[in-house]
Amino acid sequence: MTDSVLFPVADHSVADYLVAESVSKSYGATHALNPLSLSLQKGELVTLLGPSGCGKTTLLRIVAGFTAPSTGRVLLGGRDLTPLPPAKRRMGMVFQAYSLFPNLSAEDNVRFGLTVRGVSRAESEKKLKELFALIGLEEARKRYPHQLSGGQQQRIALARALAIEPQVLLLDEPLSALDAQVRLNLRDEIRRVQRETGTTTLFVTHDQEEALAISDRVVVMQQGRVAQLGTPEDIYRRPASPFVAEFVGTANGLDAVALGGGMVEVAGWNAPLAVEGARPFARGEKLRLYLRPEELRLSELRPNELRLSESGPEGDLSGQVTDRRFLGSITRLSVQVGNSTLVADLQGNEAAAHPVGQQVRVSLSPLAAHVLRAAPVAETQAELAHV
Amino acid sequence: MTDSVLFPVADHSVADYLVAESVSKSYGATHALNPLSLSLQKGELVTLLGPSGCGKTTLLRIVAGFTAPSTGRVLLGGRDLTPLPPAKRRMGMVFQAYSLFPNLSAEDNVRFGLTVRGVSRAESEKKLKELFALIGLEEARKRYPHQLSGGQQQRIALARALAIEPQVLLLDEPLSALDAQVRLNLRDEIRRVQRETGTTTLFVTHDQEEALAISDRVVVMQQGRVAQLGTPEDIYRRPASPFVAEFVGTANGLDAVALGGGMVEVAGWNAPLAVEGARPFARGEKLRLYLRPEELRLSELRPNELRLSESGPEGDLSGQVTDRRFLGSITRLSVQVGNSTLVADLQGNEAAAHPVGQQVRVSLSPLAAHVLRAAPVAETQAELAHV
Amino acid sequence: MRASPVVRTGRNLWITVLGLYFFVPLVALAVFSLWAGGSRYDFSAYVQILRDPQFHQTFRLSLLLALETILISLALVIPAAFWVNLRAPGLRNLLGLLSVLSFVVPPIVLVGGLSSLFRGPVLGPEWFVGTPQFLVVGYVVLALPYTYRTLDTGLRALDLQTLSEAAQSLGAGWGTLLWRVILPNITSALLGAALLTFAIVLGEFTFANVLLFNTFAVYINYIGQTQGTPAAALSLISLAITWMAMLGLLRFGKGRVALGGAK
Amino acid sequence: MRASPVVRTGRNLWITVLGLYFFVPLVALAVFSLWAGGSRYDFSAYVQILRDPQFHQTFRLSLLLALETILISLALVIPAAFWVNLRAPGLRNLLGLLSVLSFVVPPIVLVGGLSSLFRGPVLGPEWFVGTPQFLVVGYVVLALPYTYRTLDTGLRALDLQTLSEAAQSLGAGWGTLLWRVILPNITSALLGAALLTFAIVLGEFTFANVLLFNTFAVYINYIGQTQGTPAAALSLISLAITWMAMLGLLRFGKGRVALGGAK
Repeated sequence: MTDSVLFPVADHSVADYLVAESVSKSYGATHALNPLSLSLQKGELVTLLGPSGCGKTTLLRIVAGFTAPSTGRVLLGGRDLTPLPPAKRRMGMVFQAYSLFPNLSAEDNVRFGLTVRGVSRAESEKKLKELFALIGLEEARKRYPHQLSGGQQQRIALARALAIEPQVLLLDEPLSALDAQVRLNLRDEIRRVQRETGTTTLFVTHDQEEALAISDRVVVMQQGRVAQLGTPEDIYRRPASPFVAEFVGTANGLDAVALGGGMVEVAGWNAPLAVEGARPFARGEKLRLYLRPEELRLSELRPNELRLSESGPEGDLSGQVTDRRFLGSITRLSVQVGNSTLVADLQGNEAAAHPVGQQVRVSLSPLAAHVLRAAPVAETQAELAHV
Repeated sequence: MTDSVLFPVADHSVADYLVAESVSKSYGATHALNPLSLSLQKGELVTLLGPSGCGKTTLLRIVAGFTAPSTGRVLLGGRDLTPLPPAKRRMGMVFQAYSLFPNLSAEDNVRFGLTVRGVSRAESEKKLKELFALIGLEEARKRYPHQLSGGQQQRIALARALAIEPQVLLLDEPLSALDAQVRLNLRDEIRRVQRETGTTTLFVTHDQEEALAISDRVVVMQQGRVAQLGTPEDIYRRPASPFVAEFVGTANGLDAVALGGGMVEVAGWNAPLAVEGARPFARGEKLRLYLRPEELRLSELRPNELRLSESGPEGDLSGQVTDRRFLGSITRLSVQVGNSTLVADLQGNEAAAHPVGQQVRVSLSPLAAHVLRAAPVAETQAELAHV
Repeated sequence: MRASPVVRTGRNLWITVLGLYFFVPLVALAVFSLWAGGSRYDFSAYVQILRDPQFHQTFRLSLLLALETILISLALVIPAAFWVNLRAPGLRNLLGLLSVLSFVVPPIVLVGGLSSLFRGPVLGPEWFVGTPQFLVVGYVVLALPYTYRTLDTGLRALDLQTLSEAAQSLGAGWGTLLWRVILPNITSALLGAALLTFAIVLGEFTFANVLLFNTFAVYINYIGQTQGTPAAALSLISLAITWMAMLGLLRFGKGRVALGGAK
Repeated sequence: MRASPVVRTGRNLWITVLGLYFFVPLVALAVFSLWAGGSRYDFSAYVQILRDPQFHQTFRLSLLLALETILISLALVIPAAFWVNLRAPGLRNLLGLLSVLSFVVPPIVLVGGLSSLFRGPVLGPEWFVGTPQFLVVGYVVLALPYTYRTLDTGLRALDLQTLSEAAQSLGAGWGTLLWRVILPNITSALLGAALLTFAIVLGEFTFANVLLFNTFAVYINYIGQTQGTPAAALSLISLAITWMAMLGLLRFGKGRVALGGAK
């Protein structure tokens, strides 16, 4: 196994900096992680996103060296890291739990990795100065962890991880213990610092908005497998499976049947709907149709228009507003169409024009609809059934 | 004090069902709650919203009877409850921490309050059936708390609180221990159950979106005082103070000066801005201008328009897109205007038209701008500085 | 997890130390207890002990004293621990300190103080000072810190405040709260406290020896001083008794919980 | 908080009980220790004790034994508790059970077993069995459960896994981890364990009495059996010694933390 240190593996492109090569993890008969491969480019921020128990933390810990993979190996710049203990991997890690050493001040915490590596006093002093400036916490250098807020502690932990100039930065749900406001601020902060230092980063989270906001690429995981790998836009707009569609963002999910030629039919709706993405599906195929709430446009149906069919000629639907929820920047309307209830999110003051009870025409913007082959319902439901 | 039980207090309208009358709480020299009054109509859901330490939980506990107020009293239907212990108040309570009795099954937990009150077996059986149907957890009746998920436990706790047909339902951050997805579902569930049973409800939360989504009225609290009391729309669109404007939702906050006649000037912007709400302020008054990100409209400025002044004749601004963050249902753009950076949230695919670097015209929708007299900055900052 | 060789060596070392600590002495003791001189081994020592009327008499006395001590100390400690956890968590540190302080009162000092008190200017009633029941006073004092700490740990694991407030908001008074909510949830702590007290009382030698009462521990010492293999046999018998009692109680405790879980 | 009359009565009752439990015996003992016959009160009993060379001799011996016991048991327990908490949390319940089991081994049984072993077929080396150092073996066994439980509690409060992984990801080896991260954060648990061991050894009467070594506890017993007021005086002196030691250590412990906090 040490051979591979001497002979770098050649079958990955030079740009693939960190590579997990068909790694898996089983505990007895339980597969925490099915064999999967993943590669990160240098300087990239990739997020592992999924519900708890999907294997995302296991994968991170395999990269960090805290968990030995059952199969496969981890390569960094072509060098096999698998036999190395965590202390030899030079990967900075920030944990979900507060992990500052309670007996050391903020600056001694950040200095810890430098001291262990025998960096000279002068050099480490310079490094400290840079890092505290980077995270904007110069005034907290002498404070002890118990004197710092949760957000400050995680920022110090970030500085501590960066102090050793890690080859890879690993972040294991670093924001999940924090309050909402702090979480948003620190999320932006981490992204900024990551960009400024250009550190290749693997970020684990169960929060889809966090993943979309912070990542160059997102790996959506489900039951130890990669459900989808792509840019935030890919994941959100072109989900590869019902699981991804329902886990990322809010979506109106409807059972539909392909009619061929890009038309789909939803039971209970009077007319078929034209959906570009449905073209490849043969007539009669069972589909799952997803409509993003923010891509539905409403307009009032005047009484004289009511005699129109439930679905207009251009594929528009008609329905009735049955509920409205003011959520601040958006207002969420429930619209009864046939015997389905669609959720439509209107931004700002647009919802003021649509009181409960109003008959409305629902039009779909070009990106509103996405269709997928219907999965066995039980599968997706089991994954999402948390309540 | 028992007199008031015999002689109902007459100085509140009949509609005021639950009344807190100038209640306050001090611990030595610390004022956890300054004297404040609050009344709830029968069947209403009112939320106490604020950051931790604002006194919202103290107020709830005074209503519940777990904390005795330093001054003031609590009236229910005109009857003074202040001398009564919690067990005599008949208020159902759901706690932040999981509070099911670990040694009792779900149904025995729900039955607990009925048994204590000596309700007959047959009657309590009927009640149980209703309640489990209401919360949709019939299949979990025989399970024990450790066999239930967090969301299920809180639903059982809700049923347990409702079993005694409480005069008031008190919810103390019941969702904050739950995962995001579950939190959203249970939030809607609580609202539905509250409406179906028509139970007057006081709901405590630190999550502004939760408060907006669930409430008939919201009480925003700050440092033991009521910062604002109003409908969700009031709170969001017409915040009464810089604290409320910055705590509820996302807002671009800018220092501005009134020019009189509804015009305001922002340092570094070439032209003044017309803001209806600024009319009452005299020329020269220092203001705080808030622009909601979702109410900013962008349009590309073509090169030949670039020679226009930075602020167009209709009060439109011009600037440059400097950053974009894809957040799923919205894309958040940063726009540099003068030397301020504005955040604009565009829904769906609208942001695709505005790449980073583009010169754009920023127009304000009618509800976009809100002005307030500038507060001493330190005050608001101290409240919001969590990181 | 692939453990480094150092870690693996450390693990084996500790398993070995644990084995040495717990099992080697027991095995050696067992072998010795069967020794009947020369190279003969039989159960004669056990027969001798089990036939000794003193064994039965002293064991019964110690058992009675243990039960009395358990009842008295639980009755004292349950309300105190409940009250401290619920209403005065600030006092918890103080009580913790006090309970350590009384760990630190050596029994020999305690009994010296007690007996000099009772024989001194403050004369206890003769009918009380003269019976073995007098020992219970000392035993309760000895057992209190253990009882307190065990119950305190059990209560702390409960989120007592939320449970109490939930019960109160549902209309429960203090009695209902204690009997229907708190006690059923700390049965294992109660059993643990009872067990520790039982073990302490059964093994307590100093008090009884100094105050000249013939308890089980005094009998063990007497046998140990005078006879060889019967002493080893008796050691094993008394270990077996306490461990059986403990395992029985633990099983009962588990059973209760499982019963609750499956009801 | 407006407490109901019942609660208030309960509170007062418990404060009274606590007072009776801790202070009345002490005050009575103190008064008795000053009693010099008839109605005269003076310090003659204290003078007598403090002038007794036996007092100094036995106290020094017990002190030495305590220090040896502390060092040996810490050296055994620190790595074990660390390893169990970090690598084998599943074993924690087993070790917890074992440590309760050994609470349950009455010292009188332990010493019986030990001494019959050493006098029996397995002969210990004479130079060892003949010196008081032999007691340390028993004391370590006695103190292990306390030491283990105290350190285990300290380590559990730490989130050992996260701290260890953080240190490792920063390049620290096991030594650095233990010395620079773990031990500095459990100083109060270490001090607590040391203190409990100190108190146990200083007050342990059974072992020394049965094995015929003249330790401090044996001396206390001897005085208690033979002399009245000096026994009370000695009780108070030894209480004062152990409590002073404890408070000193606690203060030192606090000082360390405060020092750390202000450095």
